[in-house]
Formats: sequence, C-alpha cells, structure tokens
Amino acid sequence: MQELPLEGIRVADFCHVWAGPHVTQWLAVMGAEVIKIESHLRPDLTRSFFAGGKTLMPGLNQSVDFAVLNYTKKGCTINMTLPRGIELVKEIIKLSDVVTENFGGPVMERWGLGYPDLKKLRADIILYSGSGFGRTGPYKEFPAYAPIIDAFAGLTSLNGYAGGGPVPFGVGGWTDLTAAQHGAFAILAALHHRFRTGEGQHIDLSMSEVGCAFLPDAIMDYTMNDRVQRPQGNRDIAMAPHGCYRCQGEDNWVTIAVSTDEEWEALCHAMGDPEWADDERFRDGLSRWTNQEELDRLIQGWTSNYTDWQAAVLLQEAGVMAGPTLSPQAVVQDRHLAERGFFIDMDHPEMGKVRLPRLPLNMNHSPFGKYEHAPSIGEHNDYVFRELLKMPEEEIARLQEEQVIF
Amino acid sequence: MGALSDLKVIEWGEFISGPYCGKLLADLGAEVVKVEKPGYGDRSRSYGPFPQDLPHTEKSGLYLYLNTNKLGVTLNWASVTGAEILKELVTQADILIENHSPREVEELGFDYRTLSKAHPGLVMTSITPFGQSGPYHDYKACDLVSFHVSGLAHMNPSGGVDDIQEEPPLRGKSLQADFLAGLSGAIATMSAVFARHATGQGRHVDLSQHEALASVIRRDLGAATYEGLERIRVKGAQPSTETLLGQCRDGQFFVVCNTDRFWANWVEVMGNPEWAASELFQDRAARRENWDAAKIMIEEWAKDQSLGELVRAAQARRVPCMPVNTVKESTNSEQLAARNYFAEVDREEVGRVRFPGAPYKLSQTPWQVQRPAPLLGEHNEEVLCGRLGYSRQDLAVMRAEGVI
Amino acid sequence: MSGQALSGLKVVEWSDFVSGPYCGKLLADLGAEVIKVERPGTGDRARRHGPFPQDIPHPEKSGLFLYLNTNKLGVTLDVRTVTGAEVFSKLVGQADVLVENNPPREVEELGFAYKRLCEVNPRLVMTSITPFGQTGPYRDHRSCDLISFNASGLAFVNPSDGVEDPEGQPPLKGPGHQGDLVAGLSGAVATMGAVLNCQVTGSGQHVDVSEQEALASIMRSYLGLHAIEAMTWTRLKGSIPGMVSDKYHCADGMVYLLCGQDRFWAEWMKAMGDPDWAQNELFQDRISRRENWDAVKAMIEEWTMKRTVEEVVRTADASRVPCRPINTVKDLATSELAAARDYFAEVDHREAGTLRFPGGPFKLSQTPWRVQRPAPLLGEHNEEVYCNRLGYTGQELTVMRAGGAI
Amino acid sequence: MVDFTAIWAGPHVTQWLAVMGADVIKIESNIRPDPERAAFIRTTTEPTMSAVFASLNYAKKACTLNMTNPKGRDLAREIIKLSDVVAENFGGAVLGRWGLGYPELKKLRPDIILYSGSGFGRTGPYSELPAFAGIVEALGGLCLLNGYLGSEPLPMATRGYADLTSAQHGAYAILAALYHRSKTGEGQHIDLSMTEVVGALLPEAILEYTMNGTVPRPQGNRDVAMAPHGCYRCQGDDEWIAIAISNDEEWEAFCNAMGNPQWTNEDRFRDGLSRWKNQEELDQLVADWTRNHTRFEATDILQRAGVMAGPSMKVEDVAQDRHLAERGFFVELDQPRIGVIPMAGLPWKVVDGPRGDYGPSPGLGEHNDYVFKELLKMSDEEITRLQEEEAIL
Repeated sequence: MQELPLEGIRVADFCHVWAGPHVTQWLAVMGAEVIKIESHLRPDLTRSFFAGGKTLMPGLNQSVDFAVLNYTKKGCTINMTLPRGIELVKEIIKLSDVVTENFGGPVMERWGLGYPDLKKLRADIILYSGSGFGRTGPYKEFPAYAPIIDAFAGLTSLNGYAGGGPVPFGVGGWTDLTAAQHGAFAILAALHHRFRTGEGQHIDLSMSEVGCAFLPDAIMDYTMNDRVQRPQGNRDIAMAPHGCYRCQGEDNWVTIAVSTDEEWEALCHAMGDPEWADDERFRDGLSRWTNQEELDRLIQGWTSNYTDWQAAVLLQEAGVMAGPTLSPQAVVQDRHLAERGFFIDMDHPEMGKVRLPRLPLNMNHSPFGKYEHAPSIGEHNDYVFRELLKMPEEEIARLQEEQVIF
Repeated sequence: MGALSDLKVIEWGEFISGPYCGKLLADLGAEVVKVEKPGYGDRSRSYGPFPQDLPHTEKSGLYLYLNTNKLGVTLNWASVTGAEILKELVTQADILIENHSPREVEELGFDYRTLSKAHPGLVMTSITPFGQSGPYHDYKACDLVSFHVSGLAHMNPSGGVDDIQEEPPLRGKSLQADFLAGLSGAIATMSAVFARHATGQGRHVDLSQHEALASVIRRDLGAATYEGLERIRVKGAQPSTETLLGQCRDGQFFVVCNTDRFWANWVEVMGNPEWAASELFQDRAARRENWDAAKIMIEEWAKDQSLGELVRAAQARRVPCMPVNTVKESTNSEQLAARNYFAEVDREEVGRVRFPGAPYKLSQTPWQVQRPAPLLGEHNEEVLCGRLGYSRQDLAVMRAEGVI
Repeated sequence: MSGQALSGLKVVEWSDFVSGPYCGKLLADLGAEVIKVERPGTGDRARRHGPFPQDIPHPEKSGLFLYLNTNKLGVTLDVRTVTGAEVFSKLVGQADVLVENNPPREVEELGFAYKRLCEVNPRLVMTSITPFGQTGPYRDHRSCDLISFNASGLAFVNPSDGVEDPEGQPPLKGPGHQGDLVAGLSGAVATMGAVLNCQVTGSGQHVDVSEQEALASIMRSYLGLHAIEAMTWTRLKGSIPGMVSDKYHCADGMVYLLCGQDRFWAEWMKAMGDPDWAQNELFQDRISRRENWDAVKAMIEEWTMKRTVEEVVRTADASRVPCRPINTVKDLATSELAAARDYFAEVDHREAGTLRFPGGPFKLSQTPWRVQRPAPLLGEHNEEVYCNRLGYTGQELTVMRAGGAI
Repeated sequence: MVDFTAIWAGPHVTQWLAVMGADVIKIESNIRPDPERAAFIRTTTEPTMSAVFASLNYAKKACTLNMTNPKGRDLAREIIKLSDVVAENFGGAVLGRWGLGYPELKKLRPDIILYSGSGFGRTGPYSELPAFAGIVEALGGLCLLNGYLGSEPLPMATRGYADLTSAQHGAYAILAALYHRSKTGEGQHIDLSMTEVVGALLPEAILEYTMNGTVPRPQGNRDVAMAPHGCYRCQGDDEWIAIAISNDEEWEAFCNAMGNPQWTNEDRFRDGLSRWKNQEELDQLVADWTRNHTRFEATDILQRAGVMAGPSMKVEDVAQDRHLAERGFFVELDQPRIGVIPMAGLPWKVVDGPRGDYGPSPGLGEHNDYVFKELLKMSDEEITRLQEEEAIL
C-alpha cells in the first residue's frame, strides 16, 4: 500500500460542472478526503449531462461526465437555502483544511461563507475560488464556459487551418481542465506554505488568465511586434514538413514533424528516397519551410500508401517524429496506454463496471493514486453526519425531514 | 515570502514542458536553478518571438516568459566535469525536473536509481512524450505529434468547416500540448513533495505527455468505454451543439446555450423572434437535434448586429457570450487590466517585455516576478563558486574546456 | 581625407581562435570590411579564453577575443547545415578575400575547397592558415601553439640562455600565443600579396600558410647556418651562438644590455670606467668574448649590481649602448614611451566596459590604423549582413535561427 | 624598391617583397656594408656572404653608394625617382640628415612610400636610441613572460624574434600602402616600432593587466586550461615530445594510446579540471611513458589516436623534416662561390602555384652595372668618374 501524499487533508468541495470538480479530483486521487457538497435541489450539473449525447439519462448517478470528473470523492447533500444547512456546512469546514468553489458569482459571500467568515471558523483555512474572469474586475460575475473563455483569451482566434479563419476549439473543456490543474497546483503550494508556517490563504483563479498563460508566444509577438497572429493549422514557425497527412483507410491520418537536416534525410530515406526529395525546393530547412505546401502534397503521396500506424512506425524507427492521429476510441485501445495502465476499471453501483482514464500520475514506475468510483448523490451522508460530525440518529432524521439534509 | 520559498529545484529541461513546470514552482518562490547547454542554451531561446523578428539568444519572448525567477547556469553535462557538477547540484536540491529522453538520461547516469542512491530524498520529475515505460517510451514527439496521438486533434475543430473529412485533424494553437505536460508535471511534483514530508522518501515522477493530454479528453474516453460511443469526424458529430461561433457586422462572437435558462435569455437577446417559439427548439433534446437549423436562424439575425451591443445584451441577461478576441484584444481588455494581469520586465540586454502574469492570486504568498529570466550563464559564478565552492580560476579552466 | 588603406576590401573571416582572426584583424584595423563568421551558440573559441574582467568567464568579455576582433562585423552561421552552407557561398561570392584556418580535410568535406569556391568567385583570394599547410604528410596532424612551436625548432633553442642546466629542462614554448599570432601575421602579408596580384591579373588564388613554416621562417638564420656552415645545436649551456647580449641584475631590477659587438664594447668599457679586467686579451675580440662570456657577464654584473636600473640605463643611453630595463607588461602599459606614441587603444565595449589594449604597431601617415568598432557581440551583425546585404527577411532569419543555421 | 635597411629587421621586410616580385635594390657601400654579411663566417671562403645574410637577403639586387658623399646621395635620388618604395631601419633619423626625409622624398616622387622601421618608433623619447631584438623584447615585456613556471625571465629563443615579427608587420604595412596607392595614387610614410610589435603579440598578458591589474609571469609550457600540456622527455639524447590534451575525448584517446596504464583511472585525473589541478604529478607520469619511445614513434602513436602531439625539433631536424621538404619550404639557391644551398623560404605558397620569386643573395655591389647602366642609363665614363670620386664605393 503506497502512502498517499494528501492523507489526512480534508476538502469541503462546492465545485460543480467541469473546471471545479477536476481540481478536487486531483486532490482526491492524491489521498485528500474530498467531501462534495450538493443537494437534490442543486445537483452538480454534469450529473444530468448526456454522456456524449446518445442515451437519455435515467437519473443522477449514471453520467459519464460526472464519473470522470469526480471519482474518489465523497458526496453528501445539504440544502444551502436553509440556515441550518449553512450551519452544517460550517461544522464540516471546521474539520476541513481546504474549501473549494467555482460559482459564477459571490455565492459563498451570500451564504456568509466568504474568506473572512471562513477564517473565523478555521484560522488556517485555504479557500480556492475558481472563476472565468477572476473574483475582481468588471467581468467578475460573467458566467463562463470553456469555449467562452477560449473566445475571450484569444485561443479560438488562433485555432484553425493556415490561411483560414478561426474555428471553434473541438477539445471540449480544454480550458476547464487546464485551469483546474493550475488550481490544483496553487492549492498544493498553499498547503505546502501552511505546512511550514501554519498560515492559510485565499486563492483567486481566473480561467481566462490561465488561457493567456498558455499563449505567451502569440501574446508577446503582439506586445513586442504589434503582430496579431492568425491560425497556423498544423504548421510550425520553423519546422517543415510539419503536418498531418492522409493515410490508407477511412479518415486515417499520420503526423510528421522534421526539425533538422538529419531528420529530413532520415525521412527521405524511409520514403525510399523519391526523386522529388532531391529537389532544390527542399534542399534545406528554409526552402522546405518556404515550399511546404508543395512538400505536404508530395509527402501525402507517400503516406497514402500506408496505414497510419505503418507510416508512424516506419518513421519512428528511422528516427523521425511521427504518430498517427488517434480518435478517442483508438486511444482507449492504445497498447502503450494499456501497458502503462492508464485506464482503470471501477465498479459503480449504478453504472456497473466502468473503465475510466486515470490522472497522468505515475511514481517510481507505477501508476499512482487512489481511485474509487464517483459518489452517487448523497452517497456518503452517513459518513459525513454520523462519523464526521458525530450527530445522533434522531437529529439526522429530523434534518432529513426538514429537508436540510436533502 | 513565496509559498514554495524553501524548495530547491534543479531544472535540467529544454524548451517548454520542463521549463513551464519549473516556472510554476519558481513563480511561487522556489529556488530554481536552470541548467542550460553552453553556447546555444535552451531551445526556446531560438524559438521567438523576437523583437523586430531579429533572433537573439537573450530576446526570445518564449524563453523570457518561461524562465522568470530562475537562476541560470551553463553546463555541458556530457563532459565528465559537467556531469560531476550536475550531480553536486542535484545532491543539494529537493527536486530535479528534466525532460530528456529516458535513454539519454540512462546513458548519462542521471537516472533516478543512480541519483537516489546519493540522495534518497530526491524528487525527480521526468516529463517525456510517452513516459518512462511502455512500447513507445523511446519514440520521439513534439507538440504536434503528441496532440494528435492523444486523441485531441481528432476532435478539432468542432465545426466551422463545411466538410470536416476533407480537412485533416487539427492541432490546437501551437505549444498547448507542451504547456499542459509541464503543468501536470508541476502538480505531480508537489504531490511527491508532500509524500516526502510524510516519509522523507523521494520519488521518481514519471509524467507522460501522452497521458496528460489524453486525460483532458476524459469525458470522451469515458463515453467511449462506457457507452461505446464512437467519435467520427462528420459534420455535427461533435458536441458543439448548443454553442455557436457566429459572425456579426463587425466581428465574431461565441455563445453557449446549453441550459434552458441560457436559451430563453438568448432568445430575449434576439428580441424573441417567432422561429424560436417553434417546437423544433422547445427543449434541449429538440434543440440538439435541430441545432443546425437554430444556427442558421441565429446567424441570419446576428449578421446585422454590432458585436459590442450583442455581447453586452447577452451578458446583461447572463448568457455566456463573448467576442472572439485576437490576443491583441484580450491583451488590451479592461478585465485583465483591472486585475493588472500582465507582468513586465525591463533590462538592458533584453529591453522591455510584457508577458502573461499570475494565472491565480494567492492572498498571503503572492505570485511575483522577482528576477527576469536569466541571461545565458548569468549565475555561473553565484552558483558554481558561491554554492559549490569552485574558484574563479576553476571557472576559467571550465570555460576554456567548454564545460560551462 | 584619405580614408583607410584597405577600405573597399571585402573580407570573410571563417576562422577560429588566434591565427586566422589575427590575420583578419590586421586587415580590419586598416579599414577592410571583415565579416567574421562564428559558430552559432559557442562562437569563436577565443571567447572562452581569458583574460576576463574579475576572472569571471563571459563569452562577450574575453580580452583575447576583444583584442583579436576589433573592427569586424560578426555573424553567426553553422556552415555544416545546408542553409548555412548556402548563406556562406553567398557571402564568399561577394568577397575579395576569404581567411580560414580550418582543418583542410574538413574544408574539403564541407565543399568549400578553393576549386569549388572560385567557381562562385574567380577573383577570390582564399587564405588558409593551418598548422602544417595544405599538403605534405603532416597536413592532417592536429596541433596547437605548443606543438607548432616545437615542430619549428623554436622551442628547442628556447630559452637561449639564463638557465643553469638547459638540458635538465624541457624545450620551451614562447609565452601566450606567439605561434598562432606569427602564423596569422604571415597570412596577412601573403594575403595582401595575392590581393595586389589580383588587381593586375584579375584572378584570385589559394594562399597556403603553414604555421610550422611561419615559425621555422623565424629560425632562418639558424637554418642558414646549418645549410652553409653545417652548424648544429645542442641545448648545452652557451651553445647558442652570438650571445653577446644578456640580462644583468642591478641593485633594484634587471636590464638587458648589448655590448658584445666590437662597436659597443669599447663604448661600454669606457662607460664603466675602463676596468682593468677589460684589458685582458681573453676579452679582446668578439669571438674570444663569446667564448668567455660567463666571465664577461660576471664582471659586468658586478658593476651593474652596484647601480640602479635607472643609472645603468642612463649610462648606456649616454654612450649609445643598447640597453633597456626588463619590463613587465605593466611597465610597458604605463611607460612614457607608450604614452608619447599614444600606443594604447581605448575602446568602450557594451558588455566588457572600457578596454585598453595595444594599438597599431605601425603608423601610416595618410591612412591611420583605427578602432572604429569594438569586437562584435556574437551574431551582432546578423541583421545588417543577412538582411541588408544578402536580402533575407526577418521571418526567414527566425526560421534559420530555430533551425540552428544562424 | 630602394632598400637602405641592414642587419635583420629591415632586410627581412624587403625580402618578403622581393620574393613577391618587387625589384629590390639594396644600397650599401664598402665602407658601410650590411654588418650581417660578416656574421659567423666559419667555413665559407666568401667573406661577404655569411649564412645569416644569405638567409635574409635573397632575391634582392645590391649596389654600392657612398651616402656620405653628396654625389652619392644625388645618385640615390635618381634611383628613388624610379622607385615606388624606400625602406630604412637606421638607429636614428639618418635619412633626414642625408636630406632624404619623407618631405624631400615626396618632392622627388609625390606618391612615394617610405618605410621606417625602428626599435621604439620615429617619435617619442627613445626615437634616437639604438635597438636590437633582445632590447625591445625586454622593453616590450616579452622577456619577462618567456621562461619556466616561476623562473627568471629568459631571453626569447631565436635572436631576432622581434626583428622578424616586426619585419612582417612592416611588409604587411607596405603592401597595404601600395593597395591604397593603387586606388588613390597617394603615397605615405610608415613608422613602425618594434617595441609596439612586441606588445601586439602579447594581448592576453597586457589585457590581464589593463583589465584586472594582475601582472602575468612565465608559465613555461603550461596552458591556461589544457592539461597535460607540456614537453616530455623521450628516448635518446635530449629528445622531447610536445603533447596537449584539450578535452575528455582526447584524454581517453591518449590513455588508450598509452595502453591505459593503471594511473589513468585515478580520480585526480578524472576530468579536465582535476587534470589541470594535478598536472605536476600528471606530467611525471606522462614522461614515464614518453621516455620509452622515440619522439617520432610517440608522435605517430598519438596523432593516429587523434591527440595533439609533435616532436620537439632540433634545428637539423627542421632542416631534414620530410614534411617541410615535401612542401618545398626549403628553396635551393645557387649562391655564387658557395654552391647550391637549401634556404628557408617564406612561409606561404600558392596552392599548386609558385612558391615565389626566389634568387640568390647579392654580393656587395653585384648589381652596380644593372643599376647605373641599365636603370640610370649612365655612360661608362660617368660611372668611372663617380667611382674615382668615391660616390660609387
């Protein structure tokens, strides 16, 4: 049994949808006890998301979205519209190290759970607030979803094919998850600081600022050179060939990137040194880059005789950067990920056996972390109210009747 | 005091993934000593953007952004002396971040097994395209390849092209894959640091960029495993339904209507057009079915609207809607200004540069730029003489030999 | 105003360390436009050799480099890349002179053999300065100052005197980089010969300078004596011919004094007050004096020891006997002579600050030796040369940089 | 080219130009011949053609003019009118006293180039002092840098090191001036100081002082960074080899070449820095190996392995070196009354081209006829009269 780094850390988790839950998911997998606080009045939105959009949802506990964003957490239901509910939460917070939330506005404050209030409950508390635009500034209450943030930060304007206009970024929740990971990192740093000094703090994370944090080259090209970059498709600012080429079969593609003359020679050799490879236009990096359109056409002429994997392996063995374009289902079947145990099977009370992706956490050559199925709504009420808050049966029963625990 | 100001980190990393991991630590106060090859230095120094497009080792925007708050030394780790020094540095550190190929690291004798013998408490974070094990672990990759191999490019774009199958799968904005790997690496590193608090034992963090990216499409992977859902690249197959990238008179906007409330409010923004009342759009299921139709109607309306007014109206009704900004517009946005997001450094050799600042604000231990990215070998003397006790004469010999 | 002697002469210097760069410096200091081609990243090896201010190594602060590369334009170029080779031929195509000191085999392998280059530019004067020249059995031997000094016989006869038991000591190389500097110097003379020749004939030529020969040429009198008088030398004390000059200890230092020749002997004896011992026929003529030199030196030193350096020098000057104190470089740098001739050049360098180093060793009345610009920073003139002269765009520069060509 | 130079530093200047094809007319007289004509005469029967002179004056012409005689000076003026360059290296402003200073020469020929080489330059406090190589080497700081680690200053090897390096700087300056003249028609006066040449060859030592105020001392055969870097005793009588190791690869090659003796694995020689710090012991051990080989064997072994190494050549080794021979460094000159002798050439050649324009060194006044008859077109009577008047002497 590997000792988990966050063993003994408790998190009172108000996060919902994507960007928030993924933060606490990292903490949970690292061993923190994450208590997700919902209620039937306000279940996490993803519980009702259609997983990919085929089957209709038979209830709150079978959403794949929820399952992949909330595993290893505990779930309890408290009605925050009632003062007593807020009292209960305060009890939980007293026993917690971290409180997390990603509401669209100052909801915590309305509940009397703003950072100053929390500090009174527990002096060294760490409060994490994730939001689309941060907790200050004119946009602080704007609702935000990943694609909105992408549009605002400039990511969308840079997503697209060379010469074409911007197209919506297809990776659902990209910025939710990159923001979430920044959040997880910030919380760990804050815990580290508390570990040394006993001091807690408030973390204010802005998704749009995370979006910009990943666009420094484009942003600095503007701040330095006043240049506004446009979509570059699969192209690179210097490498050529550098693209995605059609292969044998239905919608199969392989990517190839060549960064040096050596790699270029290796590529030509792997392609059986076609005549055109000696062409003046492709003599050196600069000319290859200048004539990449033509070059791409010719390379595709070669790749189209192979399956994506054949081409990829041929080139990798020659020392050329290359890889097939995998679809999600292909990723699921990928032998490399399989061998590294990237997918884990869980038994879910209502979904049955589910195979879900881990977090990219590996230590000392083995997968790392604690993985338990995502909680059904209120699944751990017993644990929370009996064991944790040590409440007598009858009080719990009463609170249930009063729809405080609900 | 920075949150991590007691952590000593050696960053033996190139380009983006390793250095971004190091930056996250350094910006919160960790002492990060960046080890670069003599001469060329980090690859990001050659990448740009450069002021006036004039390449200069000390002026690459990407480098300057990625290496704030670090100390910089040059070291030819392939030489005996260089290897010696790197080992000494590691022995004095809590954390080693590296993103070299597993084979190279093994050959140089910097693998975790060897290093942890001298320093059992060491946390070593290796960030590589495919991780330390598995059939592809020696494969070469870059941002493009990783993005495609992990399934992300296959889902990009989610619309905006007529016949998606005619277009190749699309890597996102460049370098995203590298940044993400560095970020995941930083979290994993911190978790190893916590494990060490408890046990005193170090760990080898094996961060596979492949997995870091695949982890991002977790919902689609889940859908594939749980519902056997096949993602194919045909128009409309993408979950882009209930969202729209639309064109106004004077620019583009993006709107999300994935709840009944958002839809209702959006219809108000459009001035309650009759078509919106049709049962084609009555509930989410219906709207998802007929989203293409909805799009056509919305775009028909939007094309005469002014972007500013449209977005303001939508925000007033709390509909998630934003203009599709270029980085110019986002950089100049009132919101980022209000949070004074942008950091700025100004030094003689480099000039004045503005770049993204803290993605998060910590109330007690602020994110800070305490020193700009190091010039190549700027801290050789401070680190090699100051900490490892070499003499300046020794430095001269090492320089002449190309060790530093 | 006459401009400078070599203004208008276009030189490309593809050289490393000392020999080639000194050749280039001699040309540049008289006004030739010298474009120095350095390897990207590490640059010229001299950048790694001191002295450095405060002894802290820094590629832009090497005294040796800063001295050897005044007045040059500096570009970075990896001629081993295809792009680099392309750019290099363009540079050479526009030049009158190419100065290089790379291993002959390497130059051929890279395709820059003179035959190839003069196809591009038939007027090109290519000067190759290598340890053993372009032909002969040692052509590919590896060498450095130490080896060349020994290969030329110079080290064997050095030191000429002053050691108790020369045979007990190894042969001695000259201080600093004498061998490399002399080779560069011979290269510059030969280059100018070829340049003037080209003005007449309109065709360039490949000048082959061997450092071994450059140094052996300094040994010419020894070699002449060996050829004509069949003389040979051992390192036995006093076996070096013609030691009629020597150093003498004074009360407060040392002087070097030359009084063996008949024409100085009488003068010097008079200056010393015609001591009796001088009448002894052991010392009557030059030959006998040389044979009894130890006695001569002892007698003279007995006299000088009683006097200060200044007294001895003044006495010698009065009787026009060649004599000077034995200086440290400090004495030289601070001497009234250097000041009177204003010999030292002072240059402000952006990185290294104000530098003082030797100026032109000769003065041309019409076309002065001048430091117009300090040694270039690594790649300082990439834009000026590549964009302004060869017409590359900034964008292309970025591609070449990322590809490692510049 | 009118050549008033004598001894070493001057004649070597004009020698370069002569070999490059210039018509150099050396002006001496029987009362004032180039002193080197008589240096170390041992076996030759030719009292005015010493080996030293022969090695410094080939390819020139020589005539005798008595410059103390007004008519002699007039003749000189006539020759100068037909010349492009005048060269001198007197101990003082002798030319000026003869009325042949730069201003006067310019009147004779506006685009004339005058080369003046001297120990301390033609200006400044020492401009009239006599100088010899050893003197300027001492003054220039070279002498105090030449020597073994910690040893006293030792006079630099070859007599005339400063002479010959100055001479080459002089030849270069003249060529540059000719280049300038070819473009602008303008001549000029070149004032070269041997002391300053010495300084030009000690940049790193001088900058060590001007930058850091430290005054370098002799370092023997050591390098600032390389180790081993020295001269090691070999088999045979006073035979040595020079070896230099600049990086770890070369060190390994070196150890392999030596058959990896035990000590090569020792920690104190592990890397460049430790080798450099422990070079004293290291030198001992290297010498133990070289001592068992001849310097040529050892050179061969090491160069094959890619290590910088070379025998420390004695003068006669150089004279017999097969490499120099194959490259034709020694030019066979048929020296009248001495015979065919191999002379050290000049250190450059045109690849697949001529080595240059070599001819024997001139006897005293050997070319009087050429100068006075052919060049100045003088009649025999006139010449005889001037000889009687001791203008031609």
